[in-house]
Amino acid sequence: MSLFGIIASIIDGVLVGSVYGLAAMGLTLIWGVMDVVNLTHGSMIVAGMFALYLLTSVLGITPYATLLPVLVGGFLVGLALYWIAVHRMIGRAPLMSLLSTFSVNLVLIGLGTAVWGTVLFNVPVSFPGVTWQRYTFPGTHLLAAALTAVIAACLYVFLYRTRLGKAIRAVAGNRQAAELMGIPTTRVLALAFALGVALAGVSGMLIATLFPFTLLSGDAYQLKSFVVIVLGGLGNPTGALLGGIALGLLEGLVTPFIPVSWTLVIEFALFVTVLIAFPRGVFALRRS
Amino acid sequence: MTAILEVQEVGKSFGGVRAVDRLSFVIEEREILGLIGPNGAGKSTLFNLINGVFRPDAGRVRFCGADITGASPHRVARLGLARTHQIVQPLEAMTVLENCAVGACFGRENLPRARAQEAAREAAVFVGLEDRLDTPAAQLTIAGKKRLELARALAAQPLLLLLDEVLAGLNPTEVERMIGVIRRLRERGITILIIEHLMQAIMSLSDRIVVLNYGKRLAEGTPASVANDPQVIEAYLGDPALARELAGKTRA
Amino acid sequence: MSDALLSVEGLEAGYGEVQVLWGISFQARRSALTTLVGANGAGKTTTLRAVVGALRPSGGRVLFNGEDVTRLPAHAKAARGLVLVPEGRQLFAEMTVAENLEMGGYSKRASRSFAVHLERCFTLFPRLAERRRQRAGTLSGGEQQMLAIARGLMSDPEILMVDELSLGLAPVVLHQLFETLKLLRDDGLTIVLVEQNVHLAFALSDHAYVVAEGKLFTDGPPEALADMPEIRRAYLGL
Amino acid sequence: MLRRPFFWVIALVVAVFAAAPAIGNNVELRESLVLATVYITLATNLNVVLGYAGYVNFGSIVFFGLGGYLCVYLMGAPAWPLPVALFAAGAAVSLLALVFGLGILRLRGAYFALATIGVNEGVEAFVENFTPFGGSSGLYLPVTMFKPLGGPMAALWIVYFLLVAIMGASLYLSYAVKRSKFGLGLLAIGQNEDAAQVLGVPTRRYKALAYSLTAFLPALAGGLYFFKSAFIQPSDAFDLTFSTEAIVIIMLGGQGTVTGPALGAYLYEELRGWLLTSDTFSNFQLVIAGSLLLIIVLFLPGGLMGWLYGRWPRLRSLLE
Repeated sequence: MSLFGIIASIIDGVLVGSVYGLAAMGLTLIWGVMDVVNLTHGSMIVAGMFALYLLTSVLGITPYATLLPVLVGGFLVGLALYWIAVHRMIGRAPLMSLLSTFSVNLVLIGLGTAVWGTVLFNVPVSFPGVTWQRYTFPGTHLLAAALTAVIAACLYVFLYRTRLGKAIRAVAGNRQAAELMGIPTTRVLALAFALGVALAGVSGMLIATLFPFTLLSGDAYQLKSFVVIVLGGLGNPTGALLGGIALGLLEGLVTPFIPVSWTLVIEFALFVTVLIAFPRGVFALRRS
Repeated sequence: MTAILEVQEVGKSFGGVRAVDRLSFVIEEREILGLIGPNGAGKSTLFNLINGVFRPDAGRVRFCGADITGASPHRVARLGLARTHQIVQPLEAMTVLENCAVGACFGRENLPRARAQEAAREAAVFVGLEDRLDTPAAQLTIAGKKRLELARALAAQPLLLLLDEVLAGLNPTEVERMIGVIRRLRERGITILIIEHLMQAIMSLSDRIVVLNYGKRLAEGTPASVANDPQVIEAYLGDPALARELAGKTRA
Repeated sequence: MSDALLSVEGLEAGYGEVQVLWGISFQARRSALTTLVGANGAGKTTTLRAVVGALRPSGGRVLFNGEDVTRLPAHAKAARGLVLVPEGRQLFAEMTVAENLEMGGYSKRASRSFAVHLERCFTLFPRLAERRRQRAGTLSGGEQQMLAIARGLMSDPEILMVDELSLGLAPVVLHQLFETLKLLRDDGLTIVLVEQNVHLAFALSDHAYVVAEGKLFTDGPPEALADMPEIRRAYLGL
Repeated sequence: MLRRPFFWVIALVVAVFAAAPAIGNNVELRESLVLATVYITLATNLNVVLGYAGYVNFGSIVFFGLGGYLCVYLMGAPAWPLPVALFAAGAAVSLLALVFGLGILRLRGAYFALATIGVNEGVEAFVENFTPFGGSSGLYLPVTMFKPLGGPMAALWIVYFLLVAIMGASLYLSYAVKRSKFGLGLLAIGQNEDAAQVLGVPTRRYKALAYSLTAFLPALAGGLYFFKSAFIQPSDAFDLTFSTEAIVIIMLGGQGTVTGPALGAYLYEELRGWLLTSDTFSNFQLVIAGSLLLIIVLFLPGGLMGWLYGRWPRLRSLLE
C-alpha cells in the first residue's frame, strides 16, 4: 500500500475515532463526577442507533435532524436511569453501582432482543465525500467527525464557562463541599448522569450513520469506550476525545498491515497494559 | 540499652511540600517515646514511613538492626512492628475476635488459624473488649473501635507498637483505662512510640518526647523539659503573647 | 439570650450505628463570635456538620432565625445563609481560585450580590486576587485556608461557622486569619468557631461552650472558663 | 473436619447430584443437572475472589473457556488421554491466571473489574484469530474420543460424575479457604485492603494466589463440558453472559457466604428452567435475570443467605 493510502487510512481512522471519543466522553463524565462506571453505556449507544433507525425509517425524518431528539430523549432516559439504578448506589461500594447499572443493561438488551432480535440493521445515509489523491473520505465520516467536534466544544464550554457546568465540576471535585456551598448536589448528579447518557445516545446515532449495527453492538462500543477512557484518563472529557482520536489513529495505522480481526486483540492488549501501567490514563495531565 | 528503631535522616515530600524533613531519632528497647506537634506537623506521615505505607524519599529506617526502608507494610508487620490508625480502620463486617485473629495470624508469631484464636481472645480481653468478642466491628462505639485497633495490634505480639492518637475521642474515664492498658503493655516488654494530643496523658506516659513541627524535629527531651521549652509553647501549645495581643485588641 | 440567631436544642447525631452527639445545645448570638471547645473527638465537628445538615440529625432541633431548619438538606441551609467552612478546607482543588469563589456564591441569594461579595473577599484577602486564575490545589496551606473562608463569605452568610481554622497553619498566617474573623465580627457577622487553639479562640470569643462526650459540659464568658482549673485540665489541654 | 455440619451438607449435595439421575438411568435429568454443576462450580470459585476478597471479576468465564480449549486441543492433534489433557489444561490455566493476576490485581475497584472484561474479550479475540485453535470456527473432537471411556453412553455418565466431583471439590475449597488463615487474609482484604496489609497480610500474593487457585476447578469444568459436547468455539467458550449469570447467582445466594452460591445457582436454574418453558417469558430470560439482580442489589444486598444470617445469627456459625 502506498504512503498516501496509509495516510488516508490514518485520517479516516481519526475521523471515526473522534466518534468513539464522543461515546467515551459520556462514560467518563459520569465516572468522574460520581465514581460510577455506567454499564448501561453500551445499551444507550444502541438506543441511539435504534433511535436513528426508527426516526428515519418509520417517521421519515432526515438522518442528521435526529440529533436533537436523540439528545433530548437520551437526557430524559438518563434522568430516569439515575433515579432507578444509580441514586441509591452513590457512595456505596463500587460493586453495587457496577451491578445495578449492569442489571439495567441486561433488562434493556433483553427487551430489545425480544422485540427486534439480533439481525443486522443498516440506515442508508448518503452525504457527498471528499476525494484526495485516489482516496475518498466518505461524507458520513467527515460529517460525524465535524458534529463530534461541535458537540465536544459545546460540552467544554458548558463545563468550563457556565455556572451549572462549573457546579458539575465542583461536585466531581468535592461533593460534600459543594453541598455546603448551596449546590443541590443530588440534582447536579442526576444532571451529569443524564448528560453522559445523552452523549452516549448521540454517539450511537452518529456511529449508526457510519456502520451497520445489531442490538448487541453496544458491547463492542462500550468496550471501545473503556479503552478510550483508559487512554484518556478517567473522569476527563477532554482526555476522552484525545483517547478516541488515538484509538482511531491506531486502528487506521494497523488496518493496512494486519487482518482487521487482529485489531481487537491489539486494542484489548493495549487496554489491559495501559490500565496496569497508567491507571490514571495516558492523557491524564490534569489530575495530580 | 539498645536501639530498637533508628530513624535516620528520613524525608518525604508530597507535591513539593516537605511533610517529613530529614528527621532522625532513636527509640530504645522498652521505652515509651511520645511524639507531639501541631496538626499537619508530619506525625502520621512519619508512622507511614516507618511501617512501609509510604516509601521515604531519603534516609533509612532500621528496626531491630534490620534495614526496613521501603519494605512493604506486611513484611514490617511480620518483623514485629504493629501500629494503630488515627482514623480507625476496622474490618467492619468481621467480629472483634476475627479482627484480632487477623493480627495474630499475620503478626510476628505467624500463628496458624487455630492458635491465632487464643491469641486474639487474649488481646481482646486485655484491652477490655471481653464482652464484645462476637460483635461485628462496625457496631462498636468510637471508643470500642479505638480499643479494637489496639487489640489487633497487640494480637500480633509486636516488639514495637506505634500508637496514633489512641486516646482521642475517649472520655476521661476511658482515657484513664487506656493509659492503664498502655502502661501494662510496657510491663510486658513492648516498646511504644505514641502520637497524642492529650498533653496530660502523654506527659505522664512518656519517658522521652520528640516534638515535630513542619516535619522537622523542634525539640527532644524529658516531658518536663519539653513542656517548658518556649519554642514548643509557641509552635504547639499556642503563643501566649500572641494570644494576649489579640485579646488586648479585642477588648480595648 | 433572646437575640440568638442560631439556637441548637438537644441535637443528636452519629455515624451509622455509632451515636456521637447525645443532646447538645448551644446558641449563637447575632453579631457575636461564639466558640465551641473540647477534647479531640468530643463531637465539635460532628455538631457543626449536624447543624448545617451535612450529617442528618437523629434528634433535637436547629432553629435558625426562629425557623426550624433541622431537616433541611445542607444546600438548602447554605442557601439561607447558614454556612460552614469545613475542617480541612475541602476546596475544589482542580478548579481555579475564581471558580472556587464563584461556587461559594452559587445559591440564588448569594448570587444576587455576587460582585459586592467578590470585591469584599479580594479586599480582605489581596493574595487571592493575585492568584484568581491559579488552581486551588496549588496554593499554600495559608492561602487555601484564606480561600476556604473567602468561599464561605461568598455564600453571603448570615452566620459563618468555621471548623478548625488553625489546622496545620503557621502562627503568622493564623494571626492574620484571626484578625480577619475579628474584623468580620465587628462588621456585624455572626460567627461560630470550633478551634483547638484555645488561647487564640478565647481571646476573640464573646461566649464559649465546652463540649464533652457529645454533650454540653458548661458555657460562659471565655475568661471565666479559662479560670476554672478542672476545665483547663480536662477539656482545654492548657 | 468430619464434625463440621457443612462437610456433611456438601457430601449430601454431591450424593444427591450423583444419585438422582443414576437411579433409573434418567439421562434427561442428568443433562439438566450438568448445567447446574457448572453454574455452582463457576459461582463458588468466583465467590472466593468476589465475595471474600471483594474483587469484582466480570470475566471469570475466561478460565472455563481456556480450560475447555486447552483440553479439547490436547485431546485432538496430540491425542492426549482425557485425564492428562484435563489436568494439563487446569494447571496451565492456573499458571496463566497467576501471571494475569499479578498484573491486574494491582488495580482496585472498578479498574480491576474493567480489566477482567478486557482480559476476557482480549483472549476471545485472540482465540478467534489463533489457527491452532481453529479460529472463529472452533475445534471438533472425533466421536472415537469417547472410546477409551467405554463408548459415548458410558463416557457421558463418567463426565457427569466428574463434573459433580468438581462441584463438590469447589464447595469444599470455598469452605476450606474460608476457615483457613488464607481465607482470613482474603476476608480482611475484602474489608479494608490497606488495613489488612498493615496487619501483615501479604495482600498481593494472597490475591494472586486466590485468583490462580479459583481458576483451576472452573478450567477442569470447562474441559469436561466441551469434551462432552466434542466441540468448542470462541463465542461459547468466552460467553460473558455466563460470567454475568455467575455474578447474579452469587448476589442472589449471598456474596461471601459458602452456601450462598450453591443455593443461588439452584434457585437461578429453577427459575430459568421455568422461564424457558413458559411461553410468555421464554423471550425475556435476560430481562428477568436483570430485574432480579437489580432488586437484589437495591433491596437485599446481602443476598438470601445474608438475609437469613441477619435474622438467625446462629445459622452462620453452623454453616460457615
